Amino acid sequence: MFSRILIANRGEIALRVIRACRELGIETVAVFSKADENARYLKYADDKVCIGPPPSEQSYLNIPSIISAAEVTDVEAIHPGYGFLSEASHFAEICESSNITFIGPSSKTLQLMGNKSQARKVAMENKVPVIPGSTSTITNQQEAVSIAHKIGFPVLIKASAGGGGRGMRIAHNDASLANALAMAQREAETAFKDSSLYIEKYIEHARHVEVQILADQHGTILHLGERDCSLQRRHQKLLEETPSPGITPRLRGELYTAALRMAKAVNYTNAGTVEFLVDRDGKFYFIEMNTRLQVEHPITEMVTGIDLVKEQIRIASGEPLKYRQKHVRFDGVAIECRIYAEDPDNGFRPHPGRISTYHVPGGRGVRVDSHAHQGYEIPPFYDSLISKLIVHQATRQEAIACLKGALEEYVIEGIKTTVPLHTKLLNHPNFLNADFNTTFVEGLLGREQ
Amino acid sequence: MFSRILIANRGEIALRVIRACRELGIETVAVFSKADENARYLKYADDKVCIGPPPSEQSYLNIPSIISAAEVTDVEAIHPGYGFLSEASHFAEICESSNITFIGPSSKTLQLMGNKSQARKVAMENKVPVIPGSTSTITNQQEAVSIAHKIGFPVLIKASAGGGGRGMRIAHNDASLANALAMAQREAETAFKDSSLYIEKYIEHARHVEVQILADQHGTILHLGERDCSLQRRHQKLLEETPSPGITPRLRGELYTAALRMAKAVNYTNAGTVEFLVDRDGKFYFIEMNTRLQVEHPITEMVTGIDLVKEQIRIASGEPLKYRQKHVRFDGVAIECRIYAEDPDNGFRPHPGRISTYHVPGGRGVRVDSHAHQGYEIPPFYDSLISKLIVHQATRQEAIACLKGALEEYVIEGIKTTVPLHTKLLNHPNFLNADFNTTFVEGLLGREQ
Amino acid sequence: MRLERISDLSKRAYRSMDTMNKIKELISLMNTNDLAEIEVQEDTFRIKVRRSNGVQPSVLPSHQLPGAMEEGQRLLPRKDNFLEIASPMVGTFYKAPTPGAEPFVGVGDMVDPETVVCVIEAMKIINEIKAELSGKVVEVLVEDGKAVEYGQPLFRVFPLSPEQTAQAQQR
Amino acid sequence: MRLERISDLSKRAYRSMDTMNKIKELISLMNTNDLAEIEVQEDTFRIKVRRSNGVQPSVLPSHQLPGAMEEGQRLLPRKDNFLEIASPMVGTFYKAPTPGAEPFVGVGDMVDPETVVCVIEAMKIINEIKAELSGKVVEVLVEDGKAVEYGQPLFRVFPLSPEQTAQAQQR
Repeated sequence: MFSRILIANRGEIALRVIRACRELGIETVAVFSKADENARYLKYADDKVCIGPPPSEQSYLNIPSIISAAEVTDVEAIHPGYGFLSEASHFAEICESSNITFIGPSSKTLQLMGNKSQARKVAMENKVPVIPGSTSTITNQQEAVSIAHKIGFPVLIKASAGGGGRGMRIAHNDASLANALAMAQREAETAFKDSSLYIEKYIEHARHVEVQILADQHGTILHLGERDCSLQRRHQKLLEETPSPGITPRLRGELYTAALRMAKAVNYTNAGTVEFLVDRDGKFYFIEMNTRLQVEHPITEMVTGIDLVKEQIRIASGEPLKYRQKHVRFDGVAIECRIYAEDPDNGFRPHPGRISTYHVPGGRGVRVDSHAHQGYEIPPFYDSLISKLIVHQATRQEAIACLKGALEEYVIEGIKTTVPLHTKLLNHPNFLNADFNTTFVEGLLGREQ
Repeated sequence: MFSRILIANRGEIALRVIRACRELGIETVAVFSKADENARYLKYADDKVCIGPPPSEQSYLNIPSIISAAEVTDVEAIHPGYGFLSEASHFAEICESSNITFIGPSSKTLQLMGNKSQARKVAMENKVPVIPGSTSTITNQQEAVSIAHKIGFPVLIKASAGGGGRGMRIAHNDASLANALAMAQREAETAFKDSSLYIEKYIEHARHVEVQILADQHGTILHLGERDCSLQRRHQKLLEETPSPGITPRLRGELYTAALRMAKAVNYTNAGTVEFLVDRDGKFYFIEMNTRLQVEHPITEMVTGIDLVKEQIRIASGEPLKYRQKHVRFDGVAIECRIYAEDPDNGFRPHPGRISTYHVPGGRGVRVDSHAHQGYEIPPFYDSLISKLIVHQATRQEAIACLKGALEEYVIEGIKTTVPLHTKLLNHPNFLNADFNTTFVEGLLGREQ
Repeated sequence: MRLERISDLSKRAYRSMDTMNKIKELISLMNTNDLAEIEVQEDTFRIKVRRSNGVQPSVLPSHQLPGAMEEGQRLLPRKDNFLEIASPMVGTFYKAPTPGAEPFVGVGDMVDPETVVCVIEAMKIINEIKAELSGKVVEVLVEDGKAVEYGQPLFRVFPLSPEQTAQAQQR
Repeated sequence: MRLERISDLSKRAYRSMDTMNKIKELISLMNTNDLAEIEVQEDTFRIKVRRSNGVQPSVLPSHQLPGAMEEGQRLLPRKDNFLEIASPMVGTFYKAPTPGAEPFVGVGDMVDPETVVCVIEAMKIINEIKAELSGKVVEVLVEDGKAVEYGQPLFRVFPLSPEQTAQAQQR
């Protein structure tokens, strides 16, 4: 086991990893940008290193700085959290060549699954259904039109290197297709410096259901159940729950099998997530594999009792998993609300500022993962996520009631947050009846305007 | 199931019951004294009724006022919490005659187990070991001396109606016995209006281990494991953990069997706790049965996943338990710290006042049951418990590390608390080695003075 | 806002309306500018105005112990020069001894400390509630048959001396 | 910011105002200057104005955005009239090009913007760090071979103009 780990991240996930290491008796080194230098969670790390100015490119994405910090603080491993460098294969490669363990899959796996059209090829080779569309990147508009006509409108144009909704466009006819291609290409070039695109059928009324994978370096690959992440806004998840309230036990089993097949095909190690779209008829399609810890990992922890961050660390250190698939139990229902510092009255623009009052809810079945506190100044440079409120109860009904109560008890003053939106979702009949898909939130917000 | 429940208690346990009811879809009525009228948790109840002035005798112990509040708010049941009227058989009797369900055992059971020497008789009749001593109350000093000589010094004098250490005295010889009898009698008369005493062998170097019982009205009686509550100060528990780190699996089984035998003998229903002393040789002795929810119930909830308050309510409404003994699983280790508003530098006197800053820890495996918040004024009239910090982890080592970290993250300013004492306990080698007994805390504090 | 003290005013200045207007202006300034204290001294003339409570209630709630009613003290503090008769118990309020009967008291009635003003039913027992003060009932605050809690105001009473009350009762 | 005294007001103009106007002026000053309290005493005339905001700063930490270093701006603000040369990267600080060699600079040495003051090893690469300012080194703040973080002060320098520095270097 490692004795000292560097955490190449910030905010709630940095604190999450610090806590896990503390429980395992592992020392932590927290890196931080100048914008985070007064963040309270830094004092819970054993050591801390300033790695650059506020912009991410010069700090949390600054590979030489982070590697250098790892070398001067003499750590054995780096936990990348999620976002930032967590899926950067070149970063993992540099770690590997510097004899620092990257806590995640190998750089080869990161590279393979990081390219969406390659990942799609892996799926097809392993009989995992994919969304009908181009088998490789599109070279010109004629090809796009011909594919669109073959698979039928509406179609979705995506960046090969994409993520977070960037470089993504829907087209309903030839005219909008031409426009969408141009827009997506420009966005992809800007965001990823890779303008290659692919095209696929746009699945309407779909749920987003993902399967958590955990695999050690000794050939054991397990799934830890699924998460339903259909409630999104601008391709960003707002509320996740497990188990998915909208799929049959049979479909659930098929998703698990498909996810395990994908993970085995690429000799996956560490924690990863296979994402699927599920349409109204219960047909499912592979979207992508996230080769890292997910923001919403706590709901899986709640129902399985397994600490995913600790398992990531154990696996990276070479330890075998201590249990097999049959030992993994799923108890009850867990739901997470991602609370963002955003202004719901202003197009959900990030609303950084100073938290003047902060009181978190508590009690049985309530977990809060948050680095915020009274007096905390939310820097304007990063993601606006300030808290994850997670509940775990025996039934979905109890979990929803618990979450509503916890949101009522939560006091966050001085900034605007998505709490009112979460409360609205939790009271909506479609949510209560588990009758929703990935367009539900935006439809709800659109109707109000 | 009930649709509306009155909570005849205050503070964290009132909030605990409100939350459980909210999750079950049951409306709550909170009663409060004038001293609590601004308490924040009251607004989470569906209705609230002021039942009297600050002194407990005129409010939380004021039976006519509480029953009247139950009648005017038209509730079907009363949850008594712990302390106050939770073990008052006459209160349960009045509830029964008023057609209001008392959420707890029957008034008959309360009366039987509330009398310590009667409870002792039940134990002996059911082959549950009791501490050698008088079989009934002592009538005169000669009798006390003769018993003391028979069982051997040191001996413990206890009030039949006792609790919380009142009316309790240790005697090491004839002279101190005479004095102890007089003192205990006076205390018992003052505290319980019942001066009857009994005498028993004082068990040295004992652990306090208690077994949680859950029994429905249909004959199902289960145990939910044990709790080690040896860390006490002035007979008040400070830190509890489950499983007990100081007993063998064989002894554990014997304690479960004995506790179940006691519960069956009195046709026990609802939640209850059978308390034992365990001496250095692994011999155990029945002390008493607590016929109510315990303060430390959350640690049992964490390892079993069972919500004790919800089960209490379901059982009282007549529902059968949905599982049997073999379905009850025990996962990992849970520890609770009871955080009191007390001044450690001043003999741990209650230190009421206004909380100027309040920040609770969070993350995986951390639960906080507390009614406190920033700006909360702790009234001087009641128990000084302000928070229960509970952790749940796979191993004792992880649980201790998690608890230490959570105590470090906990911010309570404006009042003095027992947090420093808890931190000291958690770092003590005797605690880490699970080598402690009921005199450990006082010995530790005594040595420092 | 509560003025705690306006002291050391010269008698001459005190009588002058001009000074009172100054004080009013000071208070108005305090309100519009959120001030805690103003102190002015000119020769023999000094004014000090201080706000009694400088804590923002929204950020820092509940900074005072709830004012506890002492046992037997059921008369709530004056509000607008009236006294209130508060309920000494939880129960159901009835304004008359039996349904349909004449109410014990109504608006305009004179009460003395021994006057029964209502009954409160608690645990099937009818408790007669006495006024415990002297004066004229100006408002009945609770509807017949409604639940009341401990300390809840039941009647608003204009206070009169026992003598005045007795005189009025005889009239 | 908290002003203890009002120095900007011309005393004559101030004296000519009547009392209420003075107070209004004071409040306006408090508002625009975010003051908590003003106290004025002139001969027999005294005014004291205090704001009601009673929130303790200790309760509310970290109310300012951390001062971000702009890109390329490595010179930390003056402390005691000195400038500091800050590390532009994370790595290991070496005062000399090779172990045992003469240090790049020492206390008393003159540096100009192009002077190499140390090297920082990061990811096995030796980075030469230039002073980027002119002056006289008064303190070396980091020991040879120690880890430094981004923004950490490395040298304290007494600032001199380029001309002064050049002169001193020639001497």
